[in-house]
Amino acid sequence: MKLSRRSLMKSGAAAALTAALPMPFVKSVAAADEIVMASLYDLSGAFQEVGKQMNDTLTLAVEDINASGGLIGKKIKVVTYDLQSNLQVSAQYAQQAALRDKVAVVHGGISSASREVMRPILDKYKTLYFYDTPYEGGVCDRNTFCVSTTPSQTVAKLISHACKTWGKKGYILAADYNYGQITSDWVKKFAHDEGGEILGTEFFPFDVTNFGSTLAKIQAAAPDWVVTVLVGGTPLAFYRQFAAAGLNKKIHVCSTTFGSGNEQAVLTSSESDGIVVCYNYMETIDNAQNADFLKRFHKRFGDNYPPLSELPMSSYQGVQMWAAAVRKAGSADRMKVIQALEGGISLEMPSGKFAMDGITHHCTMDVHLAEYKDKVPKIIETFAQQPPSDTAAVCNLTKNPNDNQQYVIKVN
Amino acid sequence: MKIAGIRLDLIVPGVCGLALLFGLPIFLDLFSLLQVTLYAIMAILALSLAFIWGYGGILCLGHSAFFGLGAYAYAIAVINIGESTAPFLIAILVPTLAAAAVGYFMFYGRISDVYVGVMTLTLALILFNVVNSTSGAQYHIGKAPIGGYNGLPNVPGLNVPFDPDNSLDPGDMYYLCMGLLIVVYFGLRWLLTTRFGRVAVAIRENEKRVEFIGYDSRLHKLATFTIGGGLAGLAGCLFVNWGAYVSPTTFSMMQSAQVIIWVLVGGVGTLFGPMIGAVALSWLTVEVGSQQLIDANLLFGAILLVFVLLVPRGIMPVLIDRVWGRISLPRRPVFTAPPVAAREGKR
Amino acid sequence: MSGSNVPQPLIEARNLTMRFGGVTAIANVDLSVAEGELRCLIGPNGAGKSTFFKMLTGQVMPSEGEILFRGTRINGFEPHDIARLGIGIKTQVPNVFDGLTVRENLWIAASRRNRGKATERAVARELERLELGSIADRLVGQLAHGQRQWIELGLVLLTEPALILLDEPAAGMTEDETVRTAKLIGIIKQSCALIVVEHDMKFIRMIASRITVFDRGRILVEGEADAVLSDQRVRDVYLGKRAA
Amino acid sequence: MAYATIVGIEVVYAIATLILVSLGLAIIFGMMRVINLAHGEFLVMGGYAATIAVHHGVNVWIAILIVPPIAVGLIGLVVERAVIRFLYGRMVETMLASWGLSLLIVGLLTTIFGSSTEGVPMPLSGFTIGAYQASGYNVFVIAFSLLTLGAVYVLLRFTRLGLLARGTMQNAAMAAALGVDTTKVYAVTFALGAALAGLAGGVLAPVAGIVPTSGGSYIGQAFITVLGGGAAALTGVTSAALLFGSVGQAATFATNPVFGSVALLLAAVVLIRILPNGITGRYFKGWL
Repeated sequence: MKLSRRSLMKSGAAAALTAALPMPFVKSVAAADEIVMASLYDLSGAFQEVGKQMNDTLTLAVEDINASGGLIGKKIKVVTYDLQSNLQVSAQYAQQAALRDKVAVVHGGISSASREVMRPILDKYKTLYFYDTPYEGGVCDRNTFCVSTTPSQTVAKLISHACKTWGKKGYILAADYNYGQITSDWVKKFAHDEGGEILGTEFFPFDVTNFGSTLAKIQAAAPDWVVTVLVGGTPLAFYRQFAAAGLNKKIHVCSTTFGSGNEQAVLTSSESDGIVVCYNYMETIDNAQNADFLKRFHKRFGDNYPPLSELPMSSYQGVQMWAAAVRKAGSADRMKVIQALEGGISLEMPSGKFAMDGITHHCTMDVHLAEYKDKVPKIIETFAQQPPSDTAAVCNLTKNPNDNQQYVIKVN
Repeated sequence: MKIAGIRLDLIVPGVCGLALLFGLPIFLDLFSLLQVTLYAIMAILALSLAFIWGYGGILCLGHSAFFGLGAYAYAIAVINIGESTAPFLIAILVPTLAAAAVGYFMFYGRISDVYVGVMTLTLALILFNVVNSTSGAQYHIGKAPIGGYNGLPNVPGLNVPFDPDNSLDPGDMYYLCMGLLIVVYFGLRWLLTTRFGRVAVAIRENEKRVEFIGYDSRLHKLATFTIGGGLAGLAGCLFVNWGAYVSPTTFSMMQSAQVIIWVLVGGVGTLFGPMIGAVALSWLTVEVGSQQLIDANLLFGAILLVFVLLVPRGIMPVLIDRVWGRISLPRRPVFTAPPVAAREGKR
Repeated sequence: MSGSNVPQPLIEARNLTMRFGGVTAIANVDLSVAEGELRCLIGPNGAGKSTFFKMLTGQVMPSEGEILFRGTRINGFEPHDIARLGIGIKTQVPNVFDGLTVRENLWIAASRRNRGKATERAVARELERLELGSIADRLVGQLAHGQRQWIELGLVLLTEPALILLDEPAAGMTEDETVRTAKLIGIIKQSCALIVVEHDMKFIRMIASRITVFDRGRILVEGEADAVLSDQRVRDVYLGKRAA
Repeated sequence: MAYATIVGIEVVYAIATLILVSLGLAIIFGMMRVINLAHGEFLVMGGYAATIAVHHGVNVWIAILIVPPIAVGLIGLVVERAVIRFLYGRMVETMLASWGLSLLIVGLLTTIFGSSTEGVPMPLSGFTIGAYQASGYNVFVIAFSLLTLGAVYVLLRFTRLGLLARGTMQNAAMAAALGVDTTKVYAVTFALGAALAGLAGGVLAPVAGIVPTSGGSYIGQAFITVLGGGAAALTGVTSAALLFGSVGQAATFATNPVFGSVALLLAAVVLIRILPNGITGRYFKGWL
């Protein structure tokens, strides 16, 4: 005992000594025949599951490109850092990718918070940035490309469906942060556009597990439908308690987030049946690209992989969009790639036609309205080529190329 | 530690500090310099807790409260004012006043040690909860939205005092943070040689006796706690300048836990050790994220456990023992709380 | 109030009562000690001596009655205020700074009344008086019980009090140490008043003085040592039991 | 009226869960003066135990009421032997060590289960009060919390084990002198506390989603309830839960869950300031 204790103490001290030594010099990781890309997702912590999926689809995209001869004659090399759902670490890795690894492009950031931490750093050190997560909209920055959906693309269809099919009275439950706040403003606007009204809005911190008081308030308000804009571990507890109180038989539910945390896998089908969602991507999309993609993906990552949502697909499509721009520009140089993207690029992707909007640096794409049945989203309706009209209302990078901020878009 | 009449304990860190301050910018690339700047900031944060916990004997489980207050105070002030001289001072003043108020509430209420820990933890939890739920547009102070979970991105950095057009570049920031670290370290060293500092340490050893001698232990604890709070606020202010953002995670339990781990690993009752702990473990956090083998929580949990059980004195005292041997045995840090029974004998 | 032949007593307790919940630890005690006096308090365990000390030093608030120090009412004062007025206490279990050296311990106490070099001089004087010079740089926590007792005494003396409360100063000491402590008390007595709680009768005879006997929270007898120690009531409640 | 009933049920439910969640921590703190900051993770492990059992086809009731306390109780025993026993009497170090343990368990759970949300199906359906639907399971949780409280009281008050435990905690040296194997008593008491935490995790599994980090949302409240309650485990927890639960829920209904939790925390700060030794440090002295 004594011996092991002493040796442990020694090794502990030794570890600390090595740790305290100044960092070794590391030169840029790029070799001449390589283009380096950074994957900066949260692979641990709160966003771990979705981060891993996004990193996997990114890996698949890069491997496919490399297998088919690479990009402008070079192989893509990926450096992967785990943001640990920690903003300070996000900032450090953004600095590392830009300054030490000197990467051609950074893909990553899941929460809006980590994006807003990394975006200024990547601007400052002139490193191209792709943000692949659905978000509240409004980012206007020539160095940044947002390749997933914003509320005007998906939430508009969702709320319009709710008002038309279920009734005019809605109730909002949202996560208490930027995305939840702004999205619920959009929900209100879209409901009003359809002649509906919102009877109540509640915001929740991420760790709330008891929805008892909320259920009582919802019942007192008696809406036709509830829309959930919840993230984290919270949604599961809500759907479960909502069903346990028997409310899912009386009040319809639609969601801007359901499924991206694989909630349907844990809930029973009686708890999740009837929930309506609207996304750019879900595995049930029926087209040749998607069938091929799923085949390759499962071959690479196994058949037991949980169903992919819009987020990992955005990573995949984002890499493909960037690669197409590099091909078009004939170079991975930042400004050339930006100009290529601004010139407009359109791809056939698993989610359908996927096109870069050069004015806003956002994408025009198909969105699909679906209802969960037996844990699978059954597509009800597809809306082709939805433009990012929310961001377009405030952002014009062709006119104002030096604009650099996230607008809070005035709703109403 | 005197050899041939020379105060090695002052000269060694002094020379090291100056060498780092002026040497590193020559040898390091921009990225490494940014990292070292961050480590210097974290070392200041570690010193603030090392002082109140290691020397004052006050267990502050919610130290992130003051770190976060400094960070938010700077961000909100600078967004409203624009020129950064006043915001810098406000960022130190706000957490100092907060620490003074909380300290008055606790120490003049004669709340026992463990409950002081609970109180500070609760304070940090309240701040975290409140700030975390202010994402709505209705929550703003002047021009600055508080931002809830996302916090405030794009916070303007420091400028040369009273010259708003002349903002500090990463090199300047490095000199500022490293310089302040050296000042804080030697400042605390000096403070501990004064009567106030010695009485603060004596309170850690035996509060009752200090009272019997005729010193007001409440006042001394309050002052110790306030100084620590202010320094944590300074670190928070610098942190915002480093990352140009502030978020509620600056108030989080994890942030408090980190500081405690740094101090514990480095050595409670030393100043140098916690700085080493802060640098080593911050570096380790980044290294962990470059590989996907070990979960960060797993690693830090294991480190904390191992140190509490096997190296409760921390690295620094153990190292000093090895280097200087038994002759110049430094004071053993009194970290061990007396048994419960003895504590509850107090009124 | 017999025996008080000085116009104003140094410290005076009037009708002092202390209750904890339903238990009365001290009941209507009147006691006064003159400037420069040496008073012994004796009584069986639980007689209320320690509670009495706690009230004098501000550690507990009396339920009733008042304590006057040189005519100032001090109930409700904080312990450090009382210490500053000039009351020092050496507790039964040594209350010292275990993690600091002997010299540092004394420095803390000395700097209450001194500044700069004067502090160092006061520490040096005290080290000499207590004959602790050889162990001045040892950690107090590593010293023997008797040495720690003297260091505590040193801490009290350095604050230059007008009244010192000693709670069983000879407890746990060897014969030699006891004799030395008694001598020390003799020296201290020249500069200030003392109240000594002690069980060791030999020790009390060594420092022979006026004695107050506590029993079940009340004063049983008060008088000169010889008279009190031969009093039958005292033998009954206290010495009798102890002798057996 | 029906709405008032629903609100009433929710307030009582909040108090009951607070009791259930804090009870294990209270036993460990009240009887052993050990503050176990890994308590939240013990709860989460209970939740995972229930989840695994359900996945393996175990009856839901057995999975949430029997499996978790046994599993977590055994884990508690191991933790006591491996870590806690070295730190008795050193409150601060125990706190830090158990904090390390809590991070370690979160890391282990993440490594094993990933961070996707797990859960157990709800075994009871809702019922109707007037025009309102209420959750039947919430009513079950209320009843079950009371039952657990009663069972623990009986165990400590009337059984030999309880007597030995109380005696040892009061005066370990004396108990040892009387021939009690105090090491065993400490270990069993800690395991009992852990088992109660596991039970709480199991009972709440159908209500709340389980992720490795969800312990954090329980520990704060449990910690404050126990310290607010003071040394007497059962009376303390019950009285503090009554106070904090009603304050928190009242504020939640009046505003939103965030200010609910802030109100709860503020109530705790004020309480500790007024009664530094908790409620039972002043009232109900000598109760269990």
